Amino acid sequence: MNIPLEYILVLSSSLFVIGAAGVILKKNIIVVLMSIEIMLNAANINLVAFSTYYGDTTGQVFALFSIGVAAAEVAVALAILLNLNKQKKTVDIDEINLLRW
Amino acid sequence: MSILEYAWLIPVLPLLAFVIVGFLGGKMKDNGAIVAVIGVGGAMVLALWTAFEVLTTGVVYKPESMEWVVLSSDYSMEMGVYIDSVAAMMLIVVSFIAFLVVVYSTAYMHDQGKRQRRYFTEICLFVGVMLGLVLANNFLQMFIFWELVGLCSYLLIGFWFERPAAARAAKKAFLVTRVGDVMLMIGLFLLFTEFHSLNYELIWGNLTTADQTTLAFAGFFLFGGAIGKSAQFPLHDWLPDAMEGPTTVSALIHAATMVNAGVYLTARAFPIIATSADVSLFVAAIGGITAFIAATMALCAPKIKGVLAYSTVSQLGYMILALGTGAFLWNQGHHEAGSLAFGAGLFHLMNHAFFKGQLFLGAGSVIHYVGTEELSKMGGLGKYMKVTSITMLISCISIAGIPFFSGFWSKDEILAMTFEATDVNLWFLLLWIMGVATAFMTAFYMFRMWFMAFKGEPGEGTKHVIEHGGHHHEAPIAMLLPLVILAALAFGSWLSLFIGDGFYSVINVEGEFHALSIIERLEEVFSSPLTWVSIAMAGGGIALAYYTFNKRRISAENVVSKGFPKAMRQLLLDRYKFPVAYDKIGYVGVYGFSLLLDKFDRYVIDGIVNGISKFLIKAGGVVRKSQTGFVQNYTTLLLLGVSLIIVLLYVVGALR
Amino acid sequence: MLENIPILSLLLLFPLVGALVTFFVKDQKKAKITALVFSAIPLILSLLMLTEYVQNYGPYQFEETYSWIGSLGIQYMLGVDGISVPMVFLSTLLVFLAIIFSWDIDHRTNQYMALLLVLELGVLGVFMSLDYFLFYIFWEVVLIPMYFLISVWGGPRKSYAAIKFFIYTHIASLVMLLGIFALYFEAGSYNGGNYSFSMEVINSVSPMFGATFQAIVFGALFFGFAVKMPMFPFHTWLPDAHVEAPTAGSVLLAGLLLKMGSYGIIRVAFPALPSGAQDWQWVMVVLAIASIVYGAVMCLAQKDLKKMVAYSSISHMGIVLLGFATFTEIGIAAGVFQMFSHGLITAVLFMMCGIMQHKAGTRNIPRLGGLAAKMPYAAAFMMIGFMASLGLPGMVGFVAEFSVFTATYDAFGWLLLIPVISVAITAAYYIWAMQRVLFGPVTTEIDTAHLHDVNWYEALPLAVLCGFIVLFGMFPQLIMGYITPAIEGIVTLLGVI
Amino acid sequence: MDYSAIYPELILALFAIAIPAIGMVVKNSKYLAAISLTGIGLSMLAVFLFFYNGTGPIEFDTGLLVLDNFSALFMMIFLCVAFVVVLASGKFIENEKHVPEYYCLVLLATVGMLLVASAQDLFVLYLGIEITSMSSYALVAFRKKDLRGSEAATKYFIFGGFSSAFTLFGISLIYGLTGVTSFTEVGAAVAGLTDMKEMLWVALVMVIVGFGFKVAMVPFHSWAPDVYDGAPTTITAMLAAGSKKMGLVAMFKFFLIALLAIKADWEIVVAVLAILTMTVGNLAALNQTSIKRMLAYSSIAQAGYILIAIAVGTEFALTGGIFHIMTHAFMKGGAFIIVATLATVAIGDRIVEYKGLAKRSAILAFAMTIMLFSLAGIPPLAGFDSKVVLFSSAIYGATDGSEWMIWLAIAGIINSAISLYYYARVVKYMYVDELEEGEKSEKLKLPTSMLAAIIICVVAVIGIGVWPEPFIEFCKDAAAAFF
Repeated sequence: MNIPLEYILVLSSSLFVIGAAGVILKKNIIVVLMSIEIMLNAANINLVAFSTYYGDTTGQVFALFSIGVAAAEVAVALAILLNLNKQKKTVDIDEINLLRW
Repeated sequence: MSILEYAWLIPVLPLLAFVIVGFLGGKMKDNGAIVAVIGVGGAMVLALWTAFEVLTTGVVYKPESMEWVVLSSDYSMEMGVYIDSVAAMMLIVVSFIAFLVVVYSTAYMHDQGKRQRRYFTEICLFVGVMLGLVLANNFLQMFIFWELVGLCSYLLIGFWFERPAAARAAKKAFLVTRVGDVMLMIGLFLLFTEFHSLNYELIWGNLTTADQTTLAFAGFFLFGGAIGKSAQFPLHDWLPDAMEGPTTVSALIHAATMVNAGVYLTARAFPIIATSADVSLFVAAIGGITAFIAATMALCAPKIKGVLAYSTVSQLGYMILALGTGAFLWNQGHHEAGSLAFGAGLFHLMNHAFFKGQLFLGAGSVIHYVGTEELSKMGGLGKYMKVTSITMLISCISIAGIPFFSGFWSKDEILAMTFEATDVNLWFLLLWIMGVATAFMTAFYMFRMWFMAFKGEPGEGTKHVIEHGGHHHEAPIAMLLPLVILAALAFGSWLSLFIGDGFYSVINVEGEFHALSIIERLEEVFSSPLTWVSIAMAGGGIALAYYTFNKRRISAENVVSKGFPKAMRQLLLDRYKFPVAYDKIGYVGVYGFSLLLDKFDRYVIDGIVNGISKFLIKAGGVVRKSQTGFVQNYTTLLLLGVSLIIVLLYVVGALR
Repeated sequence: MLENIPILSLLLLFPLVGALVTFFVKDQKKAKITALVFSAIPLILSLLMLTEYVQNYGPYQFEETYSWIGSLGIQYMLGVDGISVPMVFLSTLLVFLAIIFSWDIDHRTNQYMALLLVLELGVLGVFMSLDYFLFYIFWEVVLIPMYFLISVWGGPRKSYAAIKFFIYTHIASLVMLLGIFALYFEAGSYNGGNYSFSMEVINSVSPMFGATFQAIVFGALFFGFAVKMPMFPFHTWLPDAHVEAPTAGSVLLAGLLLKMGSYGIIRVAFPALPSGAQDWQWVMVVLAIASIVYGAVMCLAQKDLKKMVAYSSISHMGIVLLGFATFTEIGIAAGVFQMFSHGLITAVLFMMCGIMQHKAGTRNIPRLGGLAAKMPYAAAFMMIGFMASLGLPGMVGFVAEFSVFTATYDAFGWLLLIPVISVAITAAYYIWAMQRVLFGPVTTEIDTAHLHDVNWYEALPLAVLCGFIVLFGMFPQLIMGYITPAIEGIVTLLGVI
Repeated sequence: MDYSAIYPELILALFAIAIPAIGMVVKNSKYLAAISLTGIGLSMLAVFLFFYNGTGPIEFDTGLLVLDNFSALFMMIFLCVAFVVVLASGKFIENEKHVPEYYCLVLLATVGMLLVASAQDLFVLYLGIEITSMSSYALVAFRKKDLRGSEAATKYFIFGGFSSAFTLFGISLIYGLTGVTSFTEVGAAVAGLTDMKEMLWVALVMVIVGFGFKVAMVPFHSWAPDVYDGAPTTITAMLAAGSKKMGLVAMFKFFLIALLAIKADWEIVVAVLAILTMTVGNLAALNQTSIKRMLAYSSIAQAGYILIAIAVGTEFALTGGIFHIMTHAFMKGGAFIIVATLATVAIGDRIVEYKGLAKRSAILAFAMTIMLFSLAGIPPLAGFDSKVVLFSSAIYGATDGSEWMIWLAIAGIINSAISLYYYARVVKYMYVDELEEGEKSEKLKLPTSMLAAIIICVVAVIGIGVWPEPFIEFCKDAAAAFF
């Protein structure tokens, strides 16, 4: 069964926008982080879909790399968040504005 | 090897003295007076010799001029010597009077101590540059020295610089003449561009081929310089103020020499002025008006030097009137008459230099003795100052225009020529009437002065000196001798009419002139009714002064106590409000405008500059504050950015 | 004798080395002496150059060329002609005298002296470079020492004045740089892709540039130079900078830095963009006349002696520009001469302002008075300076001013009447200032009991300058002899004669 | 598979992995720094050998990684930055915990930059960027007890991730459009693209936004000052001089190779954003009280200048862009390291604390002055030369048919003039303002290693400024290799 490319593109675009909206709107940093992951995954969906479309593996390989990179990034990000949380006792994005102007 | 080849030394000697006195005078015992006398004396000897050479041979000495500055391939400025009879006459007058004044000064300025050095330095500089002015062979060179004599005048008027009045007078003299100088400069620019040279002969020789409008303007502007320097209406008001300087300075600079530079310039520009009837008439009119209004102001001047100053202005007016009339006559084709008027003007210049120089020096002697300048505080001085009073009387008679004194000859000739021009243009009738009225007033105010100073009851100042036994003797010989010599000339310079071919055959425009013997001239002069008119005026003036100020038959106080005469007197004392007008123009007009402009500069022009920087810094503050530190404010900018990009893409056309 | 010596490079080298050495001399006295020595050498070199220079030989002399940034066609190229020779002499002279005059500086002396020498380096570089890029670099080098001179040793509002000077003139230079680059590319395309910043190369093809291009680029260059000169209405940095600058700084600012602007016009803008110059002629004339009159009138209103002198500089630099804008040989030559004479005169005037500030403690004209009695020598110098500045014949300012006005009448006729008014106004503000400062009763506003006359280190530079003012006033040909032959080429290029 | 193409990366990566191991034994920061420097030095040697041998481009695998003049030059620049940063760090972090990890991360970040420099493929590029980014997040948060550092790191990873997502999405779309991932192939495919333009626009927007965040292009810049401010100063130096420039290199490759065919569509966008970037950066810097923030904004402005190179998009412009990246690395790196050095002697980052610095440490004040004036573009310093080349390329473009490009030059020039204000203000504090009674005025004792790093930068800035010829030639070669 073949899912038309357009459907997938709509899906990935929607995911991307949802993710972006999450980054812009959500107050919890963890959720923001998750939103970023959603955006990355939207791209990954694209890569896999195009890979299938073109029938070569480049996209899929790259998607794998990308997932790996995203995982590593989340690890680093969570470590930083943990550290922040230790000092500030908050995960509210609006409470971190020490650095400004 | 003629003496003429050393003519260039004439200004150099006083200038050398200037340098020596200036740098070393302080170390000398007499503060450099001797050096000054030697320098100026040497110049006088050379100048007289040179003048003699030129006048007797009738040769115009004009050596090759040297290039001073090469400005471009077709413009260059030159320096040279040009001695014709006019210059020779000026040399005599300037160098001779200068020498006498310097000698006089050694005594007169003796009490000034160390300051004498500055005095003699500046006097030497003045004599040098004044002689340089006379010797110039082109207008530029003349202008250079012209400005320098102005500088000397400025310095010497402000000799007692700690007196505010002197400082003010010096400023006024410089600035008012500067206005004239600007006009003179404009004239020079016109001539320079027209002829690419300012050489007298070159210009005179090419007048017919040049653009006549330019020439007319050039003549007008050149004469503008003379208006300033020779204190002509309406720039005359600096000269009375200039009396704040030492009296010797007034005698030398503001009576006998520098103020004549304007007349000399007009004489040099005579051919240019004569190309236009309008400009000629203008010159004559300025002369006539000046002569008249200055004489009126002299009528009630309270100070002895004031009277002499107004008188100087008035007499200079006569000279200018003569030159203007001459130019006009020349322009109308009456070459002989024009030439004669020209000669008469210069003749009056010479005569005036002698008698006015004498009068000033005499006034100096009086002031030296009595310690005040107020005429009302003098009186009865004749008894104590015999030499002074008699020599001054001679000069007064001369200036008043009594026959067989030099002043008579020149003034009469001027008036006669003015009247002659009436045939051509009726305006000259008015000028003639003004001239005659001036002659009357001249006689009156000169004798008013003389009577008030030397006759009658001793005044306050006189008493003071007598009682306190200051100096009962008259001035020292160094002061008296110049008085006597000048008085002799004030009487006798008319004899030059009969030396050789006579004054007019030497000093004129055309170069050839029919000479009159003494008898012929006497006949010609005294057969004219005009002569008798002027004699009557002179006599009337003297008589009126005699009855008013000596016999006191007429009470001057009563005459001016009320009504129109009182108002008139006040107006005259206020000098027709000219000083007020000058101040209004200067302080209110120009200075006020400058203050406004200062505001404009500060708040508008600089305001824009500072406004831009303030705006940028403010904008920077806004941009900075937009950096709130909230992450989601930053991410929201994403929307802004994306829409901006889309709009731009649309604008570029990619999305259309 | 000088054929084998790179005299121009040496002229640059000694101030540079001198600045470095002086900077590290901590002892005050020694720092001054070091600086003096290192400024004396260029002075001697420039005198040598004056004697060795062949006056009637048109092209550049003492030329030196080395490739510097070959890939962009930038050379280290020096040379002088009749326009730059007097300027080089003036620069070395004024820096030398300014160093003597600063003998009483006791605050961070070594830095002060080093900065003066750096300034000399920059100014000399500007006057000698024959490569537009090099020219620009030296042009900018000048800004930094002047910025520090004002902001460290300046008056009460020094920060404001220094930054204003710095940024204002920097903007102008950048705009000029734009213009220079446009020239570079345009000339390169006419030279068949042979891109070079050499003045000779660019000027050789300049008449071929398109008219619009010339007009636009001339505008950019002119803006750069007009700010520097400075011309109305871009002048406001100047009074501020002058008022706050230390005396030596003011002397060099007015004496040399302003000349860079006018020098740029004659060296860069005219030869490179002859038809652009003609398009802008009337703008130049109007700005020049506006500056002349505006500057003069502004002087009348000033109470601060130094500010008055600063505005007078605007007026006098306007005369330079007016001379240039006539496009006549006589006008341009006279303009160049005016640059030289104004350099000498204004140095005297600013030194006098410094003396007033130093001795009397104020430069406020109404508070001064009668100082001639207390300090006769200072009064004499001041009088000479003022008289020279108002264009008294026999002093150096006269010939230039007179010739510029002659050229103005020659070129523009009765328009002359406007700028010539300034002659009277100039006299008015100087004479009036003199009356109030020097004459009348001794002021009671300041403590005059301990008022001393000039010190030797003040008198010496003043005497030298006054000597030159009179010398060149009486014998202008000494300088005009260099200038006139160099002008012809420019005028020919402008295509007016 | 020619491994000689990736020797620099390999060497550096080996050292990066080795350092934590060595760190078990050697705890001293200085020794670890020395070891890292050795690694960087060796890596530089490898790059140098490439230049020395002159063998021409070496491809690792066709269309994947290449060592040519362009990438080698940028490797050299990035390695220099890393060298200077590590040199300065030896002292700067000596009292911190986790020292070995610090050096490991710095080296890893550099490896990422080298990869970006030599990347020939969209995906390699992405990976390189990510390696650098992740190392940088951790480095910014290096001081675990420092709340500002943690906050900066938080902001950094949010924006880093956000921008990565955009970039990746854009890349995926381009891949979808063309089916290829190598830059040159993408370029060819884009040129031949006839339909599906809309998707290309979306991809373009995504890429601009993604890289916009990376290089702090206005209006995607806001995170940069905060992060630069909060990070340890040596790391700020690396971010400003290194990783941001890495973003620009990526942009060069993306725009000038992959998207060159549709240049007419994006050049105005980039030009406007460039002007906006330099203007906002300079304006915001005018009123800063913190020198780190001021320099951060100045970095934004400088990025704006470099974007001119992309907007103009000629070989000449690229030469200027590369040259300015080179000089900016030294100027800005040097400036931040001076700030770091002063921090070790308790002079904080408020500008007022720099008052009278000339008295307390003549050399630092002088070095700072050189850096700042160079940033402002005062001749004869390096920043002037590179700006000149950059702006003149715009002028050349203008004389060569694209008149609008003159506005890039004009904007650049006006901005240079504005920037002078805030640079000069610091200089004024250091040199002009006198210390008053009671203020600290003793001479500063400065660590030698940091001074050495500063002197390298000063020498580079003055040297390049006075004798730019060889460097311009390098940049020219690089630009020639690029196209």
